[in-house]
Amino acid sequence: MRNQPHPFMANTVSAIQQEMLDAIGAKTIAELFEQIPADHRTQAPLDLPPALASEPALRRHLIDTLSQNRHCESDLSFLGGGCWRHHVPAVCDEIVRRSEFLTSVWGTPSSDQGRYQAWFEFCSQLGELVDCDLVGLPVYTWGCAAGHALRMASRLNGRRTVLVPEAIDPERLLVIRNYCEPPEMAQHLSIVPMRFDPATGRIDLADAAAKISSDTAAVYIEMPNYLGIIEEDAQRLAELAHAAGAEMIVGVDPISLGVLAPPPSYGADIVVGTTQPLGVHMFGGGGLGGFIATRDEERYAREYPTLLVSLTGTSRPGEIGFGLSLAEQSSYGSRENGKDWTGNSVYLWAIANAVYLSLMGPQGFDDVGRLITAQAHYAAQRLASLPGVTVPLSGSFFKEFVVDFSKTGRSVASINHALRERGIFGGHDLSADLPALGQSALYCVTELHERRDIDRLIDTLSEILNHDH
Amino acid sequence: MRNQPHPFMANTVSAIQQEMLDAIGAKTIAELFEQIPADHRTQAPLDLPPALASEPALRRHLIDTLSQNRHCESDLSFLGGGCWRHHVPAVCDEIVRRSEFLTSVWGTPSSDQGRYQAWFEFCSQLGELVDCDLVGLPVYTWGCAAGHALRMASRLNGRRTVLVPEAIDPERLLVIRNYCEPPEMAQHLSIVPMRFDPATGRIDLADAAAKISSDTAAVYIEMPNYLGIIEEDAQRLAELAHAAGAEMIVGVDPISLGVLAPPPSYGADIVVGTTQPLGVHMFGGGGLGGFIATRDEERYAREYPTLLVSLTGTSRPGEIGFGLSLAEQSSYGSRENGKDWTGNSVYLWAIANAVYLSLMGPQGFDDVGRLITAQAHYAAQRLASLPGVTVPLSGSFFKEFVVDFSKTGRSVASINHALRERGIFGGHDLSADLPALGQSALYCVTELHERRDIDRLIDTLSEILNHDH
Amino acid sequence: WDEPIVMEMSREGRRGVVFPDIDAVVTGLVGDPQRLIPASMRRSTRPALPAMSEPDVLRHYLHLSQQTLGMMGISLFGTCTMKYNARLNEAIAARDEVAELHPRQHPETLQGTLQIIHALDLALRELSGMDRFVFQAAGGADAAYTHACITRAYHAVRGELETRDEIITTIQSHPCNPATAATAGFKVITLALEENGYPSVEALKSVVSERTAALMVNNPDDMGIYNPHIKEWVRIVHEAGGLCFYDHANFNGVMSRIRARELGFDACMFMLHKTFGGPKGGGGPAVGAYGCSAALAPYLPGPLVVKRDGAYQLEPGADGSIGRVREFFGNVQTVIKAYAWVRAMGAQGIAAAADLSVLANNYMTQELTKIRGVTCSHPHIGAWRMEMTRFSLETLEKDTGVTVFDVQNRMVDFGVDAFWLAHEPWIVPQPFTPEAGEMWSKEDIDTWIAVLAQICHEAYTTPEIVRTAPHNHPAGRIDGAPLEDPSRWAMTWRAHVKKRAPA
Amino acid sequence: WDEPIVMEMSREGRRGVVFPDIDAVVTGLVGDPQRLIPASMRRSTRPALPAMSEPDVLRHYLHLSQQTLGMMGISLFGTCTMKYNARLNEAIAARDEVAELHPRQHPETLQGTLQIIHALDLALRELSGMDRFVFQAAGGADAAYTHACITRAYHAVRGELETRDEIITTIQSHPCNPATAATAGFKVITLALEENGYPSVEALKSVVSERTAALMVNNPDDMGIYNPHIKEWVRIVHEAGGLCFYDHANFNGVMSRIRARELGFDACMFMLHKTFGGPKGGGGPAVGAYGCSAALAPYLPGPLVVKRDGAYQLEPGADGSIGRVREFFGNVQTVIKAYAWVRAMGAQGIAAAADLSVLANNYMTQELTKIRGVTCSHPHIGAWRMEMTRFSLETLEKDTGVTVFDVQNRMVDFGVDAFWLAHEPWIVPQPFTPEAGEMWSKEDIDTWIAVLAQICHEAYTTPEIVRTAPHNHPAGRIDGAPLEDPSRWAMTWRAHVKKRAPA
Repeated sequence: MRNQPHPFMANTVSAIQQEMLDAIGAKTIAELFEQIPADHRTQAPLDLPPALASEPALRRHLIDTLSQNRHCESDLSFLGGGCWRHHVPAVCDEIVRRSEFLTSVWGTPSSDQGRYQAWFEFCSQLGELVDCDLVGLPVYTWGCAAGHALRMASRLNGRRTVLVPEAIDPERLLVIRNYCEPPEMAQHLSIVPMRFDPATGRIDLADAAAKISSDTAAVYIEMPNYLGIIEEDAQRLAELAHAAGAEMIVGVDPISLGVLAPPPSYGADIVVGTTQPLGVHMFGGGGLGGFIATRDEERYAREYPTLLVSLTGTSRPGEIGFGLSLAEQSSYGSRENGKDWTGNSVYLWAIANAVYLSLMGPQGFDDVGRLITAQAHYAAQRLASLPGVTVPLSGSFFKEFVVDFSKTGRSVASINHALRERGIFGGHDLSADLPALGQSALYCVTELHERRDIDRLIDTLSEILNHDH
Repeated sequence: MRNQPHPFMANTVSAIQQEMLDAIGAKTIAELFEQIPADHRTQAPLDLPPALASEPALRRHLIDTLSQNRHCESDLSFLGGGCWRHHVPAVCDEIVRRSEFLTSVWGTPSSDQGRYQAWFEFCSQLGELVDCDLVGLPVYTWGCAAGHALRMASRLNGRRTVLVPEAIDPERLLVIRNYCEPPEMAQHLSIVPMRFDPATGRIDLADAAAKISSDTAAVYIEMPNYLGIIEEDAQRLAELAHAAGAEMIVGVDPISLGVLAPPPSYGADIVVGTTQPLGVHMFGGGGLGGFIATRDEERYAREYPTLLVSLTGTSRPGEIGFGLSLAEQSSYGSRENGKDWTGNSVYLWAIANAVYLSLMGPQGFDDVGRLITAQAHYAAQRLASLPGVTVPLSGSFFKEFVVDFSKTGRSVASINHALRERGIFGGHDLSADLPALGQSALYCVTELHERRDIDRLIDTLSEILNHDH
Repeated sequence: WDEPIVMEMSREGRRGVVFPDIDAVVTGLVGDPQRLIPASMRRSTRPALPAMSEPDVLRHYLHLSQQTLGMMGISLFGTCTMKYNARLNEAIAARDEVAELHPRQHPETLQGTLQIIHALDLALRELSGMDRFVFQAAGGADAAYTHACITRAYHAVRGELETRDEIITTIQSHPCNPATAATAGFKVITLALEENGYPSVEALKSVVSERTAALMVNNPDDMGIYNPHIKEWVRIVHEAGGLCFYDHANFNGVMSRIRARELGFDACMFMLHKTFGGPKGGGGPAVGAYGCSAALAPYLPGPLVVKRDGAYQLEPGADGSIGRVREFFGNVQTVIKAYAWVRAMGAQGIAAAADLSVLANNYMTQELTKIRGVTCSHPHIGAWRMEMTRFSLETLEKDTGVTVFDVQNRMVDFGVDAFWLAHEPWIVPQPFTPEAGEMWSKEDIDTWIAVLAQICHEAYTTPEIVRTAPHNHPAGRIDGAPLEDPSRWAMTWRAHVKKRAPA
Repeated sequence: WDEPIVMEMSREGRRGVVFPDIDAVVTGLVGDPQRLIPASMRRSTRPALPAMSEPDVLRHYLHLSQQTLGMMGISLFGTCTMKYNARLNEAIAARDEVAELHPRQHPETLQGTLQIIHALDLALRELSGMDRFVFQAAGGADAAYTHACITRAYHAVRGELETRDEIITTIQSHPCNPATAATAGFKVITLALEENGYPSVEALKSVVSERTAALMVNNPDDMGIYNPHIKEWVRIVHEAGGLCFYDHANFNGVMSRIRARELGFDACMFMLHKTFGGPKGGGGPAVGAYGCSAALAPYLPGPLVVKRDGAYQLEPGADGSIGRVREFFGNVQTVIKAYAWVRAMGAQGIAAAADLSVLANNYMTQELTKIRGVTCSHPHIGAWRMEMTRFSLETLEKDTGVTVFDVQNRMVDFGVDAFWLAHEPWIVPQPFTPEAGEMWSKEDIDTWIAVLAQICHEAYTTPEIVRTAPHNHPAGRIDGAPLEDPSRWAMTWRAHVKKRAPA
């Protein structure tokens, strides 16, 4: 039965197996497993769902199953908060689906020169966008990048306290907490929250200033922050951090960087952030990626946990090649003595990012930044015009903003349920995580929304809020 | 305004245009059009819908528009008759979407060796399936292949009467009629229908025998025929044709050839047919393709209108290359003195077909043929069990069959309307084209139907037919 | 890759795709499916197709794709209007809403597609001045054939078809015009070029008569020369009772500047897979959009898309319809891609494309004629050319013995697609015809020019390297002799195996 | 292609993608968007990104893809379980139902995806005997990290975390095990191999103590050696109060034959992007599926998928949850691909894959050790190996000076992907580690063996050709020195430009 020819396995043909057995002088395949002691072997045969070796049958099953999903192409979505629906140029998809990139594993710098170059171009272009000379290959997510960056800072200055905004995405904070280790561990990093100002949505500068000290390894802020607000005191915070001998770490949504200043311009030492908005579909969160970037200084370079690709020469005069730099400090090179760890990450998305950055060019980021800003503000103003609906935070925002429904007497959950029935995914419900904001939701508006979409949201909300409830 | 940079045009930048103008010594682009007389120039500026140079905007517009379609993935379809929903392996799509194949134009046999080889493999594998040594590159459709084949036959024997089944797809017959030219033309081919037997659905052998004469250029039959019926008298018809000095042409649905005999085995001289079932999506009919195949005899080879790819050697000893054979006889080589004409055809689909044939192998055709046969008969028997519903033709059938609803008192149109409301596309309505069959429809069942789909059809039809109407 | 022929990669028993077993309930009802096929019609020996695993098939054809230059390099393939095939359109065409449509679906279920067909019809009317377009013709040649068929129908209705049996074309018109006219049953009269690069009005007049069924002509031609008397030509043919068909293969340089109908033509053809941004796929699927005046509309092949009461409906062709030139609507997915291109470009973009393609061609023409060995056709014509120019390597060939074929084979060594020569018959010796179009950057055009200059230089200095090219490609130059020899040609592997057997 | 760096391909003014203008109504309400950004936070100088047209960007990256060997050749890359990445799964993952999902959508709208996550959880439970799986870890190393975090939580709840600060592993376990343990704050104890190819029970006993937090180990190892005392190991660690984590990177050879839980392990990890047929993408996105016993389930990261009342729901992690190791569910599309692989294979297919990979490895092992210069690690171990064998070119290097790096660079000249050497530290000198897996045909394996034999032959006869390889690739062998030199390394183009400036 095991010799049922299977399309994925060229040698599921009895005659071929017999040839190989004959060549090695074995009678059966079973005897090749002699190393496994009898009492290690399972007694219960595998009980799995029936095989669908037939591609048409499997295709039908998968499509039937997945068709139960609703999604952001068919429904109108205002969800954001760490994963966003931005435009993915068709060329990005075309490139990352190329078999050569899709199936590559490692190779040599010569045999896989194209992939190395694409990686280098990812780092080079992202470096332009964030204004950094040193960019590593990507890490899993923004949260992971932030976690690594905090640990880098601690290794750089030997301190063990890190300041983090109070109003941070709980998803991301949970990730960072793991990187900072629990108090029982010797290398534990203590996370001190910087209070957020419920009027502006920004970090409370006074509170932060009071907490920055000679124990501070790093000050970590986000731009824009979890609630979409631009942290206007960033430069002041960086100055305070630097004055205390701490590293300034800024987490950034890179799609904002056509209109927002690059973090080093206001004092960031380490820039981290997400790569998902740069040409990668959401995939239910499977499109996430993170990056770490710094000045090209040896002290930073020697703390990167990521793989680093450098341009170099080759055995052929004048030719450009690419190789791994500082591989020895990675976990591959030094196991537990390496800088944190690395492994498979999201290198395929780095190629999508590279394509995206090339397509966008400087003007593309300028345009998309202005478009998002204008549309998000349009949505916010229109929402604030609805009875009982407010946009409570006064700080300037980009792409996302908080909408407070408290005065409508309705919960976000009930409003979102009603919206969902009408084909709209309302903003992310903040009421449980940030009770201080009441019945608030985080709304996200991108370049993919058209005015009619926002108007439809307003009309639908009007209708819902006018209903008895 | 014309210098608005457009993503598709690298030179829509004023400075570049100025460089080129400077290089050639022209002041404006407009002056380059000096050849066009003033009175030829249009006075009315182009009035087209607004440009959507923005990819996201265009994408949205296209998806919104096309979402108005219903289709055979979301709905359950029993439509056939010249275009069929068969399984398209994912590998077929992967290969034909490769940029190299998608965008290739012509090249040289050396620079485009891979594409030439894929074409050769299309011809070689199709040749195995239809049991012919000579296969041309594809033509537009089955109908066009049949038209060319009838003309080939006429050129071969100088005769001007062709026999064609009475029960042929009207779509295809209209194509063939054009190839046969109207009576006013000197080279007109007279089309004589072979009566179909309304009991069996087969060609009436006696009628055909009476019409075959020394004037007959060719006898053309289809396997299975338009109504899905297997023409069991094919060999007898071929003998009659050959005895009269006529060419025997058989049009075939190649997906049947795992279970049905290849046409040369019952006397076909020229085999034509469709390539769409071999790994190409329906695309609303845009997936069609046709082929022509014969014995490898010079008399046939010299009448092909298509391009022919032959294996040959190269300047490197032992190396295999591919080149065009007999190009001189094509319309490219001889203009009006060529064999009919050729031009862009469906060469990309030929590559999909090649991939499909390699994936299927001999066992794949055997299996799919048996599966289709069994399921189509299951559907026919279940349908015939419904009150007032009959499967009137007694001939053996493959994949398609006629269902007569006359005795239900309902028209096919009204039944199909009711089915459509329930997410089912009923069989193609034959009542207008073949009134002798009453309120009949042509049902198609393939390997993609599962038993539950057929049962759903039966249940739904039961419900519809039980309703008052 | 030294890739074997797929027929040699088989190992019995391997499977590339499998199908579900027949459901037991089905078998219970119908029994063994083999018995449902009449014994005399059952296949007795299996086709000798390769038995391969799925990943091995994939890798084989991926290798072949990598051995295909396509538009990966710089391709200025003349007469084919190389332009960008937007990958958005490919992504859209891959969606179920396009790929999984059956042409016999009820029009209610095809509203999106029909809307696009209708909208592209309107756009092409605007571009050409014609009154109606259909997209059934599966290529430019098929559109020419459509015209030949409509010409038959038009004259047949008037009872003149038996006497109007001549179609006039020019030697510089694409071979599909005379070839489809002949296939449709007409005699073909071909006008030669004269001093100015086109046939004279007098030459036309000398062949026009009551036997004239139609004129089928392109303009500008593949040399970039525009016939300034074309309105006069149309008038002459019309006066004789003939129809005038404008093969708009060379539309790219005149888009937005002229309209076929305003010049008097009764019908015209656009190639959606070239001028309108559809991919070529190595030779189709393609669409020759055929547009005509209201007078010819009754002869158009069905089905026709009409908008009525806010919905799109299908009508069969009119009573006088020629029926079909191909089954169903045509290559619908290419129609959608062309529509997307029109929308992406807009009126200004289309005008810019014409401007840029003519600018680029004249830039190329000037630079190429500076190269030793290269001359321009009809060099006495001082005017700027349209979007293409025909060149000649006659001088190079006389000086060095290196032919255009040698140069083609050498070009590909530089990652530059071989140029197009010219359709038969060659008007100028050793011709070649690049077309810059609007997509290629000036840098790419400069590279192309530099490659040609390098090869011509090699021809004069080290001709052997050109004569033995290609050097960097999967295969060497092919041996042409077996291709014309019935005892050696092999259009299939099985023919090859039989013929090599004795050796 | 001699492809330039994209930063050098820019021409000011070109656009690769454009966005719609801001709607006039929007502008009317909100004004100039620049003014909506605080002046101090506005970007003042544009990023120096390339300005390129869309087709030029496409062609550039297509060229780079063609310069990537990937799995186009024969890749027997050890430890990575090269197998077929079904293209069906790629087509499915490209659909809106997968690509256009937001992770914060209400679970009602995610039923299809949640069903698949749940079904794969069940399947992996069946394969491993564990009680629950999560897919948040974005790679195998991240799953090891998950285990280290869960180990912390488990001991913290018991008040023992401050004293249990040691994690034990072996020198043949993947570096991610010690590295993630260390990142999580543990001290790492690494056991060396002994005569039989694995550390002895005694060695383990000598390091186990009340400080032992966990054992993290793989089995079989990358040399194809199975530790027959592993159940004893688990018992010893459990008795000392530690947890046992099975790094199932080398699951392919033992699938269907053993279950981690039955051996006593508390948790295990599967790589969905390797063993379960997901594509590697040059290094992710990936999934390390982490499964554990019911006792550890309360520590799993949320959100968790549960089936209740016929619907799939999301629960946050339990109170003791470690929170998150990565935001949201993980790489969901890879989960779907892995599920599809499990369904395509079924129980029998999975068993067959294990059989074939072990058969193929032993076939390879026998053939490779016949090659002059090649030896097998631990040659005294007479038993058949599992799905991989570690080899050494020590003899070759001593005899000829040709190293494994030279051989790697020469292999790619034959279209064969360079072999994997071994993780640091090398246990055997000049190591290499191929893994045949179940996908590759015997013909491919024979080709691979023949290539290695040819290269070893070259090493003995014409070593220069190996030492100067590669010869057939876009770039020569890279110069390694600048990579470690702060004054010369350049991880970005701007760094390169600055550093080369003086030269």
